[in-house]
Amino acid sequence: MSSSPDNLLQVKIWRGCADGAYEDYVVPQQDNQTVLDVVTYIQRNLDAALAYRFACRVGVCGSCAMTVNGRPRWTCRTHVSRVAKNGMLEIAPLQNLPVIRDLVTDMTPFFEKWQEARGRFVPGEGPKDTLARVPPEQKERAAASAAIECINCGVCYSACDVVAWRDDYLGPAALNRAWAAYNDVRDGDRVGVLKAVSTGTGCNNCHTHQSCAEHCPVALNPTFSIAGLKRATLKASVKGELSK
Amino acid sequence: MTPRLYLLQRGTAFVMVPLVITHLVVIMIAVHGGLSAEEILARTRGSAAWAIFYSVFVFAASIHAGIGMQAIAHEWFGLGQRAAAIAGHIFILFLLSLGLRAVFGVYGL
Amino acid sequence: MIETHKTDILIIGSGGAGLFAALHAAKANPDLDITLAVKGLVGKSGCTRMVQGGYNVAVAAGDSIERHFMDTIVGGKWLPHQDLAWALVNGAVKCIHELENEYGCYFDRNPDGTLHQKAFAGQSFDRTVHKGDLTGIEIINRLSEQVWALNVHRLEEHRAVALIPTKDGSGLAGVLLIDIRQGHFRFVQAKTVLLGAGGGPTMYRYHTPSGDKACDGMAMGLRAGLALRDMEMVQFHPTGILAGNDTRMTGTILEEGLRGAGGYLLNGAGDRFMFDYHEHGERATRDIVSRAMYEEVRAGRGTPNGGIYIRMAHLGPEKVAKQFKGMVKRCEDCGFDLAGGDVEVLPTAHYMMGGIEFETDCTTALEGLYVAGEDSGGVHGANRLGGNGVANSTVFGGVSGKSMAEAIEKGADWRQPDAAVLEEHVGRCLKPFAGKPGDLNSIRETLVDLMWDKAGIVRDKDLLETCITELDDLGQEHAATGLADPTRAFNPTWHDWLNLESQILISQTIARAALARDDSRGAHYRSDFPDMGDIEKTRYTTITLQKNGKLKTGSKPVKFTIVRPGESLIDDEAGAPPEVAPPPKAAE
Amino acid sequence: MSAFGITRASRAHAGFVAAIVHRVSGLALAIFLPLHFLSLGLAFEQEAFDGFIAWANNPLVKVSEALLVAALTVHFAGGLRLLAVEFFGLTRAQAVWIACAFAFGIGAGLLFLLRAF
Repeated sequence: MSSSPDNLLQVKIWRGCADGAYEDYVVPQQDNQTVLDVVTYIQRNLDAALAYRFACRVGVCGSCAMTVNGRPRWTCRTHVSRVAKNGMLEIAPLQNLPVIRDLVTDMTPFFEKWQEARGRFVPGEGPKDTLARVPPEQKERAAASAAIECINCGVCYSACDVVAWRDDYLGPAALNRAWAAYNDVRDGDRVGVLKAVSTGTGCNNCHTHQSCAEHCPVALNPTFSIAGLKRATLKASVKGELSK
Repeated sequence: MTPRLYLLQRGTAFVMVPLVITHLVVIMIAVHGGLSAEEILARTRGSAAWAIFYSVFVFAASIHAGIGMQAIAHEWFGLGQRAAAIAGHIFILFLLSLGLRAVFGVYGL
Repeated sequence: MIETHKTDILIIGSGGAGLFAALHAAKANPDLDITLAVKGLVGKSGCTRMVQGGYNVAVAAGDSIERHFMDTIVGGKWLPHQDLAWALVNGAVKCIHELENEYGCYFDRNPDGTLHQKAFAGQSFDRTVHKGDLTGIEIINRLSEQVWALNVHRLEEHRAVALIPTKDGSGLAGVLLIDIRQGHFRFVQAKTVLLGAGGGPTMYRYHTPSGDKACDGMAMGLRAGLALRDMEMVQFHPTGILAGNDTRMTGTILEEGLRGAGGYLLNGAGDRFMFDYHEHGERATRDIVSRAMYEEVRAGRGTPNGGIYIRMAHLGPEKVAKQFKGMVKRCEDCGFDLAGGDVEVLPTAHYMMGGIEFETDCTTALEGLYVAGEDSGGVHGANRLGGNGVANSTVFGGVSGKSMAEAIEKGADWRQPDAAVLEEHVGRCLKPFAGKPGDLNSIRETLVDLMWDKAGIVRDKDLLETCITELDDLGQEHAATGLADPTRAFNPTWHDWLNLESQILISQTIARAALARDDSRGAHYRSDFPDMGDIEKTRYTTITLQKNGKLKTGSKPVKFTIVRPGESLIDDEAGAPPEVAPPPKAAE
Repeated sequence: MSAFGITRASRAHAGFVAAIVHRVSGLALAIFLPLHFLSLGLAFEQEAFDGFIAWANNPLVKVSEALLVAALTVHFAGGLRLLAVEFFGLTRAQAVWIACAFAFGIGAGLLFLLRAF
């Protein structure tokens, strides 16, 4: 773990709420160092009250996402060497969410929209004491599987241009979850998902910029999930299923 | 945006794929192929097929553009949802009237 | 100033236990007022979410709850509370159906569409249900969505700091919390409280649990007069990433399957050493591999950073990258090449089998307090089988939800808090703001080294006695250390101070319980008592915090209520389920 | 603040650039199309044949018509990308590739066209 004194990172960190400002810190660079380690170093050694959020530290919980040099990222698994520009890091809270303090955002709107998009399972009529037989190659199961491994970190929501331009848009993560729910053959109200996402704030607002897919740390592609919802809602709408 | 608006916008886009290609080809032949304006007009004037072709084009383009403008008005120019919707509809009627008038002029209807 | 609230049911924690409790309580009685308090965000804190492996449940033809039970008892070296283990294996069957059919977890299937169950260490049947190697995320995300849809009050970023009893000590009145965002205190008065904050041996230099874990739940229980059992039982996982002391990812797991697939462990000289310790080499059980790695490093044969190399490249880098995609990506993000190079690893503290003593209905010795998940002790005995952890938190979380609703149905009411105790705990939490600013980092560093070196993988009397003395000193140093910044709202260093307070207290219970157990079994290894002792006379350790502030250790006999050593519930197999078959042969 | 909040480092990728080009060209079309229709319509109202010839030879009309054609081709290519992603489930890379191919092809056609001036 070598570190030499001339190996220093110049770090700017957002302090305060929405009307805050950047403050400068100097942090010794290490061979193995993630952006979260840099933030931790500052809190432990330079600025005790620096507010930030993290939990699992290994890319599972999706708590530590921040804006690093202008891009939303999970910080626990972002190696400094991959993002530092000439030894500089600029770390800010996620965009498109209210800032609580420093690097911490309020994720409530994100999860409220998750519910609004009916991003949850509704039990079907099937027997409760057996497990549904669903072959992995089944078309719906494959679609659900492709979308399901979301860690709800908010990176896509923060990267989404449509959310930035109209804050009532449900956003990529919620719609991606809705697509997985719609493709769950065990679900008791699949049309309900389509009704939830076909409102004025729903899937049809997506302009296919693909910023969500570009930045998703676990390589999901919400744009394609949303495209699927667009097609499904279109079909259902033509058939008149959405107004029933 | 709702599925209805989405259907209209993407639907008109699909309709316009062949129309745009044809239109571009016509322009290229007209301008590059040495056909004079007189020659073109001589071929198209009074042609019901071309009149229908361009009428459909005008309809599709007007609807398509109106919906697009509605989104831009809301997302970029800060108009409220309702105001943007009204502006979009007015824009559709505006384009439609100008466009059809031009079609009538060119084909001498 | 303390804001006060009243609720029917207060749940501390939003891991598998807390979320399941909320869902079951609401199902039992939808009119109940339920409050869920969590240190981070709902569903993002805690360790259930971090589960990779899966969920043990006997649902396949040919398997049985008796077999799952016997595996759990034998794996736990006859130390588990048998009624709890029985409740676990039975409850798991119900839970897995609920997870799938009511909450929407979508576990992996066989090609014919039936549930896929994989093999996991220490089990006589392939019974581990999973969703790829991210089972925990699937379970917690699906449960969180359901809880969000309920009318549950969410107190996010609220840290529980003390259980507040009634004046006569006859029951629990409520819980004192810190609203992390505002920096205020909040007292929530509740008819029943579930403690499901989760454990996590984060006081060791190398540890796997979520970085926000600090054993707060056990510390609160201990301070409220409850007994902890089996605290010496800390499970170590052989392969945690070693990336440097200043990195958060150090200690996080590289999965067991790497060794199972034929990965090599190499010492600093580049030699395979596992066959010097055990005939199964790298595929020996977790405890054996952990001890061997530890001994190798202690003998001065470690890597430059004091670890061991894991090497996969001989299996073909492309094949490794495909088969262990998640692990390879994780290493790559941290700057290591797992598929083609050597990655430094060390055993890492993983799970605490010990915890608050409780009954099969999740009640504790304190009226009104329920406990589930890693805060509770006795289910796993001396060793937890991989896949039994998430089963434990969900099964007992569900049981507690139902129990709490039933208690309220039967008339459990609000109790009046002892104002003096409330004040005392507010004072305890605010103490560092009055103290002289000091170096919390050095206290943390001292603690993690102390536990690693003296109460870790290999223990003996001298080490443990030194450890206890030094922990006492460290506790005093910590108590006298103040904070440099007076900010209370979202001040992470204040919470570091509170974390250390819990960690030091629980470290003391670990070291004392380890000193009290003079045999070696499961996760606990005493080099001065290397034998397992007489199983027939198995006792479990207990520890309580007395009124005078001293910890008191004791022990109680394990009751073999369902099966006795030498017997089995499985008819045609005498004694115990078959030993796990040795690996076919070490891959070359 | 940048115009319409477009410049963020997170937006430096092909999908966003394609989408912005699509939107800006669409906006340009929406602004020029009424003028195109209006001038065509006016030209014929006055005196059918001569009016059109005079109109078509006006350099200003030539330039703006050329811009209109450019905007149309670019918007057309962007629209194909969108439809490819939304309706034919193409992967991101494929969609970008197709957009590039079309943009190239149509751009070539445009060059061809401009030589006529």
